[in-house]
Amino acid sequence: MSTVETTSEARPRKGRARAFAKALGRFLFAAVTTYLGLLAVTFFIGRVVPIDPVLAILGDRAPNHVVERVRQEMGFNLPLYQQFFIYIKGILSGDFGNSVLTTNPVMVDIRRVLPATIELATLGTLIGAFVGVPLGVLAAVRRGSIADQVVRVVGLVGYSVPIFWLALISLVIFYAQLRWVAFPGRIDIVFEYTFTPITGLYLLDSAWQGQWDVFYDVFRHIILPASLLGYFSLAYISRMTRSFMLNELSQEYIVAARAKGLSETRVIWGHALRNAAVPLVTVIALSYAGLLEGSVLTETVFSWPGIGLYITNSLQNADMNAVLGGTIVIGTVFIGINLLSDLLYRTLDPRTRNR
Amino acid sequence: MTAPASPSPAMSRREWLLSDRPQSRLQARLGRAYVTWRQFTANRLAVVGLLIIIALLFIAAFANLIATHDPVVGDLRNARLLPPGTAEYLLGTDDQGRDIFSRLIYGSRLTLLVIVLVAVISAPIGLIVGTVSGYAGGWVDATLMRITDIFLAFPKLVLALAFVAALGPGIQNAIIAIAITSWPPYARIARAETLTVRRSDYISAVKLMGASPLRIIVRHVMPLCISSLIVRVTLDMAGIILTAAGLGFLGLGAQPPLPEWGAMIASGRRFILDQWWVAAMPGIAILIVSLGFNLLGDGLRDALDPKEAGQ
Amino acid sequence: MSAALEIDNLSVVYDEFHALKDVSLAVERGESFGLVGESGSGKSTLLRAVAGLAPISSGAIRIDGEALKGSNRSKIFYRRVQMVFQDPYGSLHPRQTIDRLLLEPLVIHGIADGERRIERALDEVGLGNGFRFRYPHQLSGGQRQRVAIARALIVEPSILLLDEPTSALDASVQAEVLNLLEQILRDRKLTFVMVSHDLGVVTHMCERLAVMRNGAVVERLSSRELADGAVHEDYTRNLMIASKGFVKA
Amino acid sequence: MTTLLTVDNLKVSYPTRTGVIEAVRGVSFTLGKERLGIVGESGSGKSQTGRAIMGLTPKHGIVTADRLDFNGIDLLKASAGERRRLRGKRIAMILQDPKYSLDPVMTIGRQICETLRTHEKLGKAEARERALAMLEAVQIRDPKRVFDLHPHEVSGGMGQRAMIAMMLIAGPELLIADEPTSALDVTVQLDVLRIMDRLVADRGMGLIFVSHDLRLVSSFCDRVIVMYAGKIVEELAAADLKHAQHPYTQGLLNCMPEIGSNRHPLPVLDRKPEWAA
Amino acid sequence: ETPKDTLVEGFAIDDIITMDPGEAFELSTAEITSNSYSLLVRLDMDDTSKVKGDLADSWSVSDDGLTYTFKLKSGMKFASGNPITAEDVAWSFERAVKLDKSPAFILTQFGLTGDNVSEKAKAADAGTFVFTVDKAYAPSFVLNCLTATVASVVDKKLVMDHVKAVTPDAEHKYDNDFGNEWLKTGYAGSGAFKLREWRANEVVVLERNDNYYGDKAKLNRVIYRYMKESSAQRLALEAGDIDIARNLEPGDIDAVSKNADLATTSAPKGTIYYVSLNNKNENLKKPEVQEAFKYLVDYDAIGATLIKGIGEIHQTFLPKGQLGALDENPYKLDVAKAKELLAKAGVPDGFSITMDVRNSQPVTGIAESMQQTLAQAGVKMEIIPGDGKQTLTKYRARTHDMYIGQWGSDYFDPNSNADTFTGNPDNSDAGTVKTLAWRNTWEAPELDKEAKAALLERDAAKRAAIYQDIQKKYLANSPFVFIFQQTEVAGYRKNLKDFKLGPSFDTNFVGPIAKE
Ligand SMILES: Nc1ncnc2c1ncn2[C@@H]1O[C@H](COP(=O)(O)OP(=O)(O)OP(=O)(O)O)[C@@H](O)[C@H]1O
Ligand SMILES: Nc1ncnc2c1ncn2[C@@H]1O[C@H](COP(=O)(O)OP(=O)(O)OP(=O)(O)O)[C@@H](O)[C@H]1O
Ligand SMILES: [Mg+2]
Ligand SMILES: [Mg+2]
Repeated sequence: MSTVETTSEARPRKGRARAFAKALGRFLFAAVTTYLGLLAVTFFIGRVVPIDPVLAILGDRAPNHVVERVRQEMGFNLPLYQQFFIYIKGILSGDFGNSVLTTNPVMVDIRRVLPATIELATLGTLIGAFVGVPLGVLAAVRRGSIADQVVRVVGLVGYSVPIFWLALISLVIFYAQLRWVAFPGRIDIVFEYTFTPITGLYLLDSAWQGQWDVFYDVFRHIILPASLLGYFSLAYISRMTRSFMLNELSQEYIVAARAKGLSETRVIWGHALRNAAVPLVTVIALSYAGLLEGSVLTETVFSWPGIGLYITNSLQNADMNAVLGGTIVIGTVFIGINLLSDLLYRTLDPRTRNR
Repeated sequence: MTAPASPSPAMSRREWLLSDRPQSRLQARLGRAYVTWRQFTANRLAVVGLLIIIALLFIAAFANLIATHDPVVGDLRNARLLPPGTAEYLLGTDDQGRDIFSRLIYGSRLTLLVIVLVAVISAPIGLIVGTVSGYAGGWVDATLMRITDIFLAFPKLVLALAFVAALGPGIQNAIIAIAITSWPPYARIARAETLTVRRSDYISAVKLMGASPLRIIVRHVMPLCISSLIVRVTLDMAGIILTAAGLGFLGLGAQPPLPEWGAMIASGRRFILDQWWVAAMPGIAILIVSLGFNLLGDGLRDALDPKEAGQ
Repeated sequence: MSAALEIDNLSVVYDEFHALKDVSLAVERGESFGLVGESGSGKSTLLRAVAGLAPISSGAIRIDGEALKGSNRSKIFYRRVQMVFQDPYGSLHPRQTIDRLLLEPLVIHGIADGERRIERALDEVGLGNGFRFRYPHQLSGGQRQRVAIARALIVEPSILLLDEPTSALDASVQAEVLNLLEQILRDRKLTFVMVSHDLGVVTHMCERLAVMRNGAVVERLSSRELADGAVHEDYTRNLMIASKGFVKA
Repeated sequence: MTTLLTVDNLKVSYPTRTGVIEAVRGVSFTLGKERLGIVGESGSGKSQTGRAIMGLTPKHGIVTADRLDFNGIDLLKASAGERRRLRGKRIAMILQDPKYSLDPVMTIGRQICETLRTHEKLGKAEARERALAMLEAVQIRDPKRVFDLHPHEVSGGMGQRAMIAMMLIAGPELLIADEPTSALDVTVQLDVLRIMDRLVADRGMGLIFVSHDLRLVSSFCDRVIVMYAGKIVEELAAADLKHAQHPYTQGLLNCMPEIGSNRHPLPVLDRKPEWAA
Repeated sequence: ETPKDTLVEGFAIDDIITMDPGEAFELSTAEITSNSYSLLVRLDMDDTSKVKGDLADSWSVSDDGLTYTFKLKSGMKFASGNPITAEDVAWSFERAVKLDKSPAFILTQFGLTGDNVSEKAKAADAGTFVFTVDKAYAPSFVLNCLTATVASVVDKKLVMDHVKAVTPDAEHKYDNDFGNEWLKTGYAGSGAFKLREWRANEVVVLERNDNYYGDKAKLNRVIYRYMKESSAQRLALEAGDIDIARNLEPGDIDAVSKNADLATTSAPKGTIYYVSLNNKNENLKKPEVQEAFKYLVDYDAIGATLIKGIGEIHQTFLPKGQLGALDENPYKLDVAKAKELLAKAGVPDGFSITMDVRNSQPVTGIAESMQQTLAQAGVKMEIIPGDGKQTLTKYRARTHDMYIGQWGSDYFDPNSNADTFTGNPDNSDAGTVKTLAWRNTWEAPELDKEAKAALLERDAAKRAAIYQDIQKKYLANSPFVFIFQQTEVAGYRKNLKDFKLGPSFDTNFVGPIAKE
């Protein structure tokens, strides 16, 4: 009996590791160059901004000699490329400089505001995924039905509505009229003295410390903005889920699974969704990254002390250290999320493990 | 060949269009367009979208005839913040005593201006970068994609904000900023499409005819990318409208007294508790128009790009 | 007189994978030559290497005695050598009418009287003018393969490379296409290199053939020898047995 | 011979925007514990017939028949649940291309166990034992290793064997094989056919073997049905192939080039519209 | 609901950049500093043209008008527990002058420099502080300046514990930073409240100072919570999430005053809103055009709508409440008159012009309103919006045509406004004294001379008369169109007792406020 061995079975493990290392190297190189580009672009924008940065530091009423002195101290009189090098040097030694606006080192500020955004975006994505995926599956399975149309329209409206507008309207309804939710910020001022966050993710922290009254308060603050962001990621996720599911459901292996006598539930959730999950991971990661930036407008409306608000505030005040720091951090998170989704993709899809 | 190039009496126009043995280039092209059109119109929601867009075009074209008031000059003394339905003010007035309805009508021109210009600027850039990058491969690809990645690694809105901050607020600068931030995804799409067709036999076949790379890209690869690009651009229109409105909302977009919808929401925001209509009306206008584009894009995708449907 | 196509110790490497290992062949002018072997044995790669579509790592290719450099091919080369691909569904541009498809090579090479040539080419492959303005999706597999052949012939090449032109077709359609190819071969006195995994098809079309396995040629023989069972390699013998059909135990 | 399956006037149609596509237009046959081949060119409705029997016609397709009876069970009247319980347990189907018909993200072993555990109450370990035994039965040399492989890690021939194992593990009485070997190399093709041949003989199953290769089918099966445009144009015993009546069947038989035969040009089919009538 | 012992204010505190009284020059900081630091003298709330003692029990001015001697009250302590002595006062002056940050000029204009400050501002003994000025200024001017927060007294001992060593250079000639870095967020004062924490754009937390020598604060804590939007503040106020809303806009003020649980209070502030015309522009330079523009503002409509409750029409540069303020509003919207003037100026058909406007209310609304009224006279005005820093950058570079701005006095004395609106020693682009007159490329040497004279007029009534004269001339002929004077309004919950807004930004005291 002549059994044909295929090449892939015979491929040695060592080669696999080398290929992985190579891929990792390429990825890191890409990440580093992207980073540098990121820095250059932001730096350039920061220096072209038609705002006198010294004005941001001193205000309008400072006498002229003070203005000149500070300009020199800050190095704004140096040529652009020198300023850039000084900046890069700072970054490489882990120093993002001080924020003009808050006087703190930028890293300290970001450590404070980032968890707020992370908490918001994470909750939003969780809502989006836990509602969006089942909706997408439902729409795909009942393709063309009323349910499908409803999911589609819900999704399309999500794509079409201005987030800040919806935020305003829902704030009026749920806070001003119904008093269901709390506003503004992340936590009531009452807890300023009784609650010490550890990670900065207030929901986790309060639950961890067993402070359920705090947890409830935090929840009342976060639920509305998180639901709004959740709606937007839901729109995206359900739509993508639908199309991935339609694609998987038309595959032959689904016919095979049915031919085996599997129940429809098992075919859909055990096989089709399991396969659709592979690209879905990327979609969810992308939507997470999208929420991080989508929070810029939402955070403005909800006075949410996150990084979006921090960046917009800093930008308007020509606080370039803060803007650059914030952008680098968001860029890092973006790149990190990409890496993570790539890794997840690899673990979920056996086909990518070798080759 | 006896069949005439024009529809014979025995053959209805529809049959002529649907004929699977077209007699001329024109008939083939029209037939194809007709099939696409039928696929498109089979999607009722898409037709609704198309109607919305047509209405938008109509309104923008005849704004001066439709509007009942001057969009910029209001009656501060007598007509400030009147609720909808007040005599002669259909949708109420804003804090400058201007007719919101008329402002919305004129605002459609700005909306159109933004999306058309952004599309005209960013789609070709994305198409060229993407196809060249995908087809050339190697260091050209690496370089172009690096640049694309850099732009993609930015939170889009923050980047647009930064650009507007650098260029100064105003509608032209908002358009430039949005265009600068919207081409990278197009480049990605075009590149992905190019990569899938680059190794395909039909491109190999053209290469075997002796066609130059330029010719292959322009005549054979680009047309293939265009339909998914059109779909994507149409779907993006909504996003562009929203981004422009977002910039307007943050005060960095169109300048007063221009009746830009996002800026109208921003100025209405102050009255949201008592005079809800000032902010609500432009929000609804944005919602309707971007919904229109989304519906249209969805339908176009199903018609032009069946295999991409849903993505 | 040199051979129409000569291949010396040709190797092709894709990302460390040796798809072709030191393959040598010579095809005389006017000859029809066959390549058989199972899937993945490198048959297509060989043809693609000749056409400049595969990365050549070492070895030489000569057309009519003229050596080709690397993977770059000139316009003139493509007037001499043309290729028909394996998959009729993938080798025609999905957004172009047949007319446009056939016009393309004429425009590229600046050949005049396009109209006439297109009509003639379609005629030659047994498709009437009625097919001229159709899109590929409006054609059956056999018709598409005819279009692909017409496209290859329209620049009047002297060497035609055929990569399993019928493997995607039904048996009955295969017969039509094979007959067409035979007729063209006869009329135009072309040099043919044809790839197939079907020994029947290859012996039907070609005088000589080479058997490939894992990127290397394992045996060279004539159709006559094959029909007579004068085979040296076990692998070739296995192929022969398999093509006879199932034998009940 | 006991009749396993009776098909009477089976029709499958798909309403589309441009009109109704009639994929199968009144097919009738009966099957006992024997090997029945169905041949015909692409699009003639072979697969649709097989899928209709399995109950796997897509939702928008319409299946009608005067009778569709499996071992006394009226398939037309059976509920969706009943039909599902039949599938895999009593009627099984092997699909054409192992590359596409195995779930790419699930190991081969799990896919085989899944069939078993759907139909029998069985522990994990026991299911694994049975699956390994089945893999051995389809002549996989190192079942333990293959059990944990993903479909993309095995060759086409091995994938097809895994598919056979997966479909036969619950011991069906009727097996529908829809072009089980067309995607494989000629040499591997014979291996797989031999395995199927043995299993069918050992287990006494009924087999419907769908293929477009008339010569292959006739050498493998007892009886052959020839389909054209959704209809049966001829039904004959494999041994009588040389005496086929219908010009279509004759054409199919003759148009293949063969080693040693010298027919230039090859005979081609001259399709007559009345065949499809 | 806010806690019983805590006052929560919603307040746009985004202007705060430092808490060091020697450095801070922002409006919000002024309020915080005045509640947490003490001064020698403060404005007299009953008559804001006078001052009264804070740390100082009494003071006297020498006959030559150059030496001011302050006697401190006894037994006072800083929040840290350290005693308050004249030495602390002297060091606070020295510190402010040597730091030489934005507000330092308020002190240095009296002839103080880093070299002579230890002589000119010194402790005669533990309870006596002597301050020597370089000219015989009007005492009202000197004392008014000493009410500015830059003259706050810091706890020398405490600050000395936190000074950071720096290497002296040409810019900063001293070997330490006078605790500036620490004081940016730290606290070393003796006011009714202690500063516990400031988190930029988030919150300022004050706690009662139990060592305060005056009336102890009623509440334990005051929290200023950052909230920018008026509507958000109103929402939070209605919901009871804050006790006081500090930045309400007209519509919200109405709503708050109609709410049974809420009330409003207001006080005129020293901030003036004006539109200025840059004399670099050929058209705007013409006096007739300048006058015409004063007729092209719909003061009445603006007053009745856009600034209703938050401001009063005011057409002169000295705010009501300051010495010598002139309360005359002769201009009304009069398009015909304006057209006449434009015709006289040679531009009967109008012209096109731009106006830089920052993105905030009510200036945007006023700009839009002006855009409409100017259009009636044929002047096409384009609005160039920007955020505050952006428009300011342009304004300070003199690249604008028109600018709508606000001006709050640097210290509560008429000289502050008089100087900036009339002074312009060097009108070239390189000019270093960037007064508002300079920014609009406008010179008025006569008026400037008058203002300088007023500084040395020791009789307060005569001094007031000079300022009134300047304002009259200014009203008739200047490139500044004054529109209104700000009224600060706050909405609050009715369970608050004794909540009042002061006449200036550093007189909004929270110490007396109690909760029911
Ligand atoms: N672009 C490529 N990159 C990497 N490997 C390739 C590429 N093209 C072909 N190969 C590999 O080269 C080997 C030979 O491929 P080739 O297409 O020549 O086989 P073939 O004999 O034509 O097979 P078939 O009968 O299936 O067409 C295969 O193992 C294939 O995986
Ligand atoms: N879901 C469907 N919708 C519409 N028509 C369909 C559908 N599935 C199959 N058909 C049509 O049914 C006809 C018969 O298809 P079937 O798959 O049975 O052919 P086949 O004989 O198996 O061909 P092949 O040898 O190519 O597999 C074809 O014409 C096909 O176009
Ligand atoms: Mg091949
Ligand atoms: Mg089939």
